[in-house]
Amino acid sequence: MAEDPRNPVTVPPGRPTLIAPGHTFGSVTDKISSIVLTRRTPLFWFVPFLIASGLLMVFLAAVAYLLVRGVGIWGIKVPVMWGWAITNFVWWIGIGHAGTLISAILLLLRQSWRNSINRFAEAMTLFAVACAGMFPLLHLGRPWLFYWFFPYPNSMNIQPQFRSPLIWDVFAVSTYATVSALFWFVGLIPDLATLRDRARNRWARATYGILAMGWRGAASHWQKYETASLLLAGLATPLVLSVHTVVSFDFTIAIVPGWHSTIFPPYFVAGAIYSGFAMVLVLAIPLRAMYGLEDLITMRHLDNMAKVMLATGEIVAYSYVFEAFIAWYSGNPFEMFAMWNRMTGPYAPTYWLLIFCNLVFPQLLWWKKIRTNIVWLFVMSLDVLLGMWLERYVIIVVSLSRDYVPSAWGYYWPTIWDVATYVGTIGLFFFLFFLFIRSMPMISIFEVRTLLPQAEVTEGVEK
Amino acid sequence: MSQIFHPSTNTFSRVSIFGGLFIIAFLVWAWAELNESTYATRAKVPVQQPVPFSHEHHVGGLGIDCRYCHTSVENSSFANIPPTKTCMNCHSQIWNRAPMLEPVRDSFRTDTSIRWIRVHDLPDYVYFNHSIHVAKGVGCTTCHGQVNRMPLMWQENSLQMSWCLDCHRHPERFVRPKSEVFSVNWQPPPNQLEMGRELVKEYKIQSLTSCSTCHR
Amino acid sequence: MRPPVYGLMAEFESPTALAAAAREVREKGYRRVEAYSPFPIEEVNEALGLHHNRLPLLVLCGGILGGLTGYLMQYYIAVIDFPINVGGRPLHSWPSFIIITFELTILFAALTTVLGLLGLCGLPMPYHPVFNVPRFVQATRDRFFICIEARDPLFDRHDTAEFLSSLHPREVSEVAH
Amino acid sequence: MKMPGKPYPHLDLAAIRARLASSRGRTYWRSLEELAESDGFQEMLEREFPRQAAEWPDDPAGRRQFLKVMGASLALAGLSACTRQPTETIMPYVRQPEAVIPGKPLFFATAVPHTAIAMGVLVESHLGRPTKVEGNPEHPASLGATDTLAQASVLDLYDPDRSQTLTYLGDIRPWSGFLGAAREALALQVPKAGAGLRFLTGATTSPTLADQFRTVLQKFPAAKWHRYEPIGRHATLTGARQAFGQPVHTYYQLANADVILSLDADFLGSGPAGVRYAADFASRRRVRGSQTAMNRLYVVESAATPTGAKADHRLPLRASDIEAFAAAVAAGVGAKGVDTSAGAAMTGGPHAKWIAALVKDLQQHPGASVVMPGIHQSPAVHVLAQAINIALGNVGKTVIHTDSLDPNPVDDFDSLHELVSDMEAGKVDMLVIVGGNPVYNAPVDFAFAQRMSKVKLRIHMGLYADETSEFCQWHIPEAHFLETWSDARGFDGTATIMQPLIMPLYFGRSVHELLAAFGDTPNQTPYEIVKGYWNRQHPGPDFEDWWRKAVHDGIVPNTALPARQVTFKGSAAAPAKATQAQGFEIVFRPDPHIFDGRFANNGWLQELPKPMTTLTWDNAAIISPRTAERLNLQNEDLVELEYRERKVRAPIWIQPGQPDDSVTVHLGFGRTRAGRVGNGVGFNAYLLRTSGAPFFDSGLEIVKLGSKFPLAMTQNQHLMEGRAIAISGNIEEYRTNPAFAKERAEEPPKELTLYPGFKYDGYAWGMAIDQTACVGCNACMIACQAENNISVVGKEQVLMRRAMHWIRVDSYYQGSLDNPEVLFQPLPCMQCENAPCELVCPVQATNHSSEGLNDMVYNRCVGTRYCSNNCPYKVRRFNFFLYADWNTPTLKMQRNPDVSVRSRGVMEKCTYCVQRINEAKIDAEKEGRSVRDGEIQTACQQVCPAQAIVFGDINDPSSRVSKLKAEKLNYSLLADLNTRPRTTYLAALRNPNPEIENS
Repeated sequence: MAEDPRNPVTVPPGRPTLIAPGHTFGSVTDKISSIVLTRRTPLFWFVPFLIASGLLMVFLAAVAYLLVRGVGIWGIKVPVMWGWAITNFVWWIGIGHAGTLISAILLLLRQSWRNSINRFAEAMTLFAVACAGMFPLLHLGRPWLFYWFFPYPNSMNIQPQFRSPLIWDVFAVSTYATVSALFWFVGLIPDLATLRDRARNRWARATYGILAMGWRGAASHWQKYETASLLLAGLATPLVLSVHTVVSFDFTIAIVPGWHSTIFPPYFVAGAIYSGFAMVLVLAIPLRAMYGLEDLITMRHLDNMAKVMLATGEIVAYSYVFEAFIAWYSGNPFEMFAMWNRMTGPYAPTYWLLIFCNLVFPQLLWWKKIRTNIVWLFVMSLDVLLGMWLERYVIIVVSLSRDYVPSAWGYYWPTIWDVATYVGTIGLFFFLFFLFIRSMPMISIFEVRTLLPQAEVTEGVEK
Repeated sequence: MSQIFHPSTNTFSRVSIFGGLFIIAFLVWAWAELNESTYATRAKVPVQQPVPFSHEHHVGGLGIDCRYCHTSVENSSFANIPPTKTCMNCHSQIWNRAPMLEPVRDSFRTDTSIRWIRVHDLPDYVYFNHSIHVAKGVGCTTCHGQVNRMPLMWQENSLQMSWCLDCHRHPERFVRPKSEVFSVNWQPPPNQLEMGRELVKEYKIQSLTSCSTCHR
Repeated sequence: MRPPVYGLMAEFESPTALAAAAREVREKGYRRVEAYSPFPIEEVNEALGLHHNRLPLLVLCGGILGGLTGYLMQYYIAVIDFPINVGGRPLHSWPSFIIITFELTILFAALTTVLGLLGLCGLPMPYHPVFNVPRFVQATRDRFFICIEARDPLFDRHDTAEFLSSLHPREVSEVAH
Repeated sequence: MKMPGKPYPHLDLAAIRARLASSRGRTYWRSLEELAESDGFQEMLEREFPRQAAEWPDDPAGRRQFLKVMGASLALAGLSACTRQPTETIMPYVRQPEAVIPGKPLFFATAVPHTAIAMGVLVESHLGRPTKVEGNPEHPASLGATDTLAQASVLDLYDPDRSQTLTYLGDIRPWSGFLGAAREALALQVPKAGAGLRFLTGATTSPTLADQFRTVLQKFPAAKWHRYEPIGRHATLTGARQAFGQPVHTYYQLANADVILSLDADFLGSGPAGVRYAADFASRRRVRGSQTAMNRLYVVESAATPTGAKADHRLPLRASDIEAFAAAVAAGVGAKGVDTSAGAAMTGGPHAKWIAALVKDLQQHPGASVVMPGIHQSPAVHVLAQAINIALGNVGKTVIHTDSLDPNPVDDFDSLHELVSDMEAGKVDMLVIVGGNPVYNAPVDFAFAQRMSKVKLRIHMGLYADETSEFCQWHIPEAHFLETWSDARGFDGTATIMQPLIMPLYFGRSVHELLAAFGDTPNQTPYEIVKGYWNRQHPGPDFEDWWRKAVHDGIVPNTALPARQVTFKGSAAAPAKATQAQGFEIVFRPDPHIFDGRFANNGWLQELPKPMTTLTWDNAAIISPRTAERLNLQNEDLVELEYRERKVRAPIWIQPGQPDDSVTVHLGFGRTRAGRVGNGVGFNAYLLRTSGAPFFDSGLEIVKLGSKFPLAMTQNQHLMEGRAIAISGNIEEYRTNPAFAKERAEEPPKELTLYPGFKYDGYAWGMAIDQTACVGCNACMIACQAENNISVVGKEQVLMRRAMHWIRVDSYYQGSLDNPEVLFQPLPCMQCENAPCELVCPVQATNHSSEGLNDMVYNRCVGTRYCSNNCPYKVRRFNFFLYADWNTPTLKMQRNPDVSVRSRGVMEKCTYCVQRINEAKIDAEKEGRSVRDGEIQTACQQVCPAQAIVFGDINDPSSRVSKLKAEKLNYSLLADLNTRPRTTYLAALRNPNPEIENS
């Protein structure tokens, strides 16, 4: 494009290169929107999408059978009444933390590097929460009565019991889902407008047009828009911290040894962010390769995310150590036994694998070499995801399997249906995610524009 | 570029956003209404019986006491549906040829029960006991309505939990002197509340709202 | 009486140019002016004198409303509507009620934010005269526009056009209704 | 000691196949075609993913289930469709019986015959449907309590698998058809005075039946009446004959006994007099306040039994060594007229001190001690026991001799052997088998089935078309004892006239009718027969009143047999041969629940955990830990038991307290024609049982097969891990510090709370459980099941730890692995005042009643199962599938109409039988009084022989429960959690002999 002599493109010294040099407003816009507006879908999109759809079918089958027969098809039993279902719930919810965290907290902290990852991170959040939300419903003995969780005037004159953490969950998770969705959509509006204006096909234009709600980038709108984003960020920040706190209450409120612990809330939140960033990396690394987005999602982004993982990982590690210490220090025989049982009981292998995944292996992240090595990072992220799943499994199953009255001790083992339901939600997750990257800009175009050096107004405002 | 949308879409889009809220609100309201409706509760709907027995005639007209047929109302949870024998006590003498009563005679002859349709049908997980209510001064008509005005029997009230609770929470609003329990024409006096409060004391009526009072 | 055109629009190629233009338009005394850009530009806002807005106040009210709703609902249900002895806990177990109070505060506030944003911006508005300008599609890509509306008292179809072209725009065009 | 639980991870395809193949479980509740369907389904499953086997309750009734769910979801979609109920009809009486008040149950007195010995009971009847059996307080064998078999009998009545038609070679025939055939056959017998006619019955005490036989045998003098009980009183009888020269019947008055020695006798809660014995035994162990006197129980036994568990001193001995032990004791107490030489082995052996102390103790309590021989022991032991009792002067005081209950008793094995040889010799033309199942349970060496085939006309009458009827031309469905008139004698001779509660459901005939067919009045009804007999006993004008009273009371006045003086003749028995231990010893025992196999099709009994092992749905080869180590065997290892060239395959169960080198197998399993529940459950130990050694013998070989066979236990962990769960102590401990239990339980003070507690004015229900009294008989579990419509779930589900019993009896071991001290702890819902379960229920489905009950509202429950997770006692049960049977009509008839039948996905639990509480409260209110103490009995309390469970109003200081809770021994389970349980425990006390303790 023809350069205006009045404002030459100059990179001010010291400005971080979050975007590879050489990009212009036009080029980033075209690059990102072309992923959506391109005529033919690339093969590397179809293959994973089909696999995900297959898993989704597995999920539907598992759920159908669950509804027909009852939760007995799972491995749950007295005393382990919660098995994989709740484990998966907590795991997914945890993953669902990264998105909002990136877009909200990093926004407040003015971390401009977030601009090129927040969009798909938020989408990831939404889909993770969607998967998570399934489990509390599916694990009910009579799922068709789920609406009794909500207060509404009814002919029985009976309402929910607000002392139960499960009710807190209902409110926390639904609020979180709603707010994340709003945040995500508000963020999308300007880009939807871009797509509307770039789309050739008239249906596409109409659709994006409706969704864009007539956004035209007016300065007065931009000003309110930025206020709104800040407000949403401000609201989402305490929310994102509260969600996993509330989820941890499911355990801390109970008197089960191994559950009843005050360290859980912070430790759960840290763990959530830990796994959340791991999932973002798991998605980002292949994406940037497939769509050649290395110049938008740079090594620096990956490095930063790895650092966040490392930090949260250390918090989690600290919690593990202190959990054990307090169990010993409390002198409560049941607590001591619960911890000892984790380490040496029938489920000990799970516990030690968890320690390796979450505590030992990630220490490699201290080395920049590892942090900046795509392969290592990817493996590391998968490892953390596994570790965080194991953590919930250990907390739930191992604690329940041996609690107060020894005569009632019993050991849980998953059935094929537990596995199918879990794998199924992974399918659902990627199914939704691939639909998203095909139909929506996976990187926030307008926010990336602001990262370009040209975005600076170079002449003083005062005359 | 050319406009994608006609100017009218502005109005449409705004209306639809708020319209959505109204539609949801409407659905919720409809659901609530339906649950309380006589369709769901079957209240006020006369029930066709194999024999068109008229409480209006027998209770209102002839003034037969409730307990003549509903024998166990004072000492059992179940008020009892009279055996055919009870009908035949009279109808072997009067109307003993009425075609309308053929099912009764047939039942008596062949020793097979008449299949009455249940009018007041509580869910199986609800355990209601007639005798204690009667003993504590809850009149028949309080729940069953003025049967002496019912040519065919119908369910007077919704029989929903909220309805039960109304009385279990505020018995004083409904109790009557024990002497009046079986009188079908009894109407609450203007001083029902204060009388009620005294009866509650006198009859030691507890306001039982524990779940296991009715659910086991 | 409806003016023949919606306004006049000038197109620029850089945020700096737009900011400068905005300033001059204001200095000239135009008030019914709107700038369009593919991303937010603080300088333009200042130039156009856009400072505070009522959104935060709305959100505060929404939040307070949500909080009250949450707590009072729980109090009413647990203490007044059907007081039930649950595990020997007091009917008014305020510590347990805090969580939902908090969640509803956030929920209401967030909803107010978004609805407020739409309301204040007058969105959704899929149809708008500026879309009549063929090159306006670039406003969501890499072009910067400034539009003086016909409703402006100083607006004159000819003079205003002259003035705009004096700002070295890429092009000046009329915006039909 | 570690009770090996399920190995983890537990993945064993072979075992699962075996498991799938082995058990039918809940198919019980389904129709046959579904059963077939289910088999197909299971095989499919097994092929697809064997790991999953456990998670099928057995029979996915695919389509119906699916429709059900569609229904559910449609109901959801279709708005209020879920609130509208289907139309119901009411069918009133045509002529209403006077006694009947719809909605109020009636109780009728009758008796449960246990191997023909009566236990008086009152049966609850709702509009003509018997639903529940309770004890008859007037009856000496019951005193108001009952046992597992009596409780389960009502399910037998409604069992849809009972035989329902009279058949000849499989074709349905009318009763008259049978009568005709019988007449023809008898006509041929008349000339030879019935020389070819044989009757085979079980044991009987029925005066009427005996009388009928008398007449029949008068008509056919050459005919013979044989009797066979696989678990009969063979040893008792033979012993008595040897000792006294006549079939003296012996029973014991434990209420007068200070010292009791059991020689392999499992007398607590099992056997015809078990309930009474348990009551008397417990009555002497109630330590209250300063009343610290206790009886002392020594048990020498060849298998781990509840009686052994209650013993103050227990000595596990191989069954064959017990004779020597008895001889040693006899020698010690100077018993006359018996050869005690065999005792030398013992007195010289490792137990010398033990025996010495025991003998001393016995001698210190002359006339106040009892020595009880087990019915599984050799006649010689019985002779010795009699001699010892005589030597101790117990006869007439604690040991009562009477005439035999059976007018002319015969020895089971002799009698059956005679029949068999007659059949072999072709002397039998016509064999009438009444009630028994000899083809299944006769000693193998008799080869009964094959020899019976030599009989021309074979007639079998029984509750089920079983293994025996398969080999008979005629099968006649027998009427259940709740369906017909009869009579029987109790353990002390007290006669009861048994009245029917309901018309025969399946056109069953009574044994009296059958015998009448052989007499001159073939068409008499059982009523006429029984009443006729008693009329002859009590002629006179007042008979009608006498009869009404006798029937009403369930007791025929002064029919108890008078005590007799008998002179001891000394034993003709050869001295016990020194047991040369070649191979292992095999011990045959009746199953604690399905007995000799006759109750194999009873789901309640099959799923009822056996005492000690908590095994369900199977029998096992039970061995001691040491033996297991030596043979390198694990629990659930499949082995082959070889004994006298006969082999069976059995899974191993390692039982602490089992004597070494001795294998206990329970009889009654491995049925092939029991019904859908009982078929193919467990292995058939009768295949090893010979007439030569009906109860034990040595010479058993064990061959490990290498594969596993899963056993469904309800308790995997019998160690308390040093926690104060079931607290126990010695009487000395109590005397020095009565509050030792409270101190261990660490109850936090009531003030220790931020919030004011709830006030419970009015009633406050509570329960106290005396662990000293509890004999671990599990009767409470099955009584609860009957009262509260609790479902049977089947073996797979029990393996998944999904058994539904609301109350369970935990057993904990402490001490040595070889002879541990065992504690029983009945565990119902604790009804905590600060209930953790309620706090976490999101929908208020469980919360507190104004009287402190932890209510469970099934219809509100959505099934989050959070409450169960948060219950420290794990007393909540969940309907993982649709466990309750919504199809089989007869099973619906059994249900208690006062308790909801739970559906799928719903949590359920004990609520102190709230239906009984409400009933009593309503009655009291109507009479303008408050509920009397003892007016409300929970099902578990009512059934308990030892009266270990007491329920009542803890706000009433004078109530029994308040008094118990005031005892120093009283403590709360896991009190330190501050859940404030309404159910509390009295610590278990033992009264050991210091001389043995200190040695």
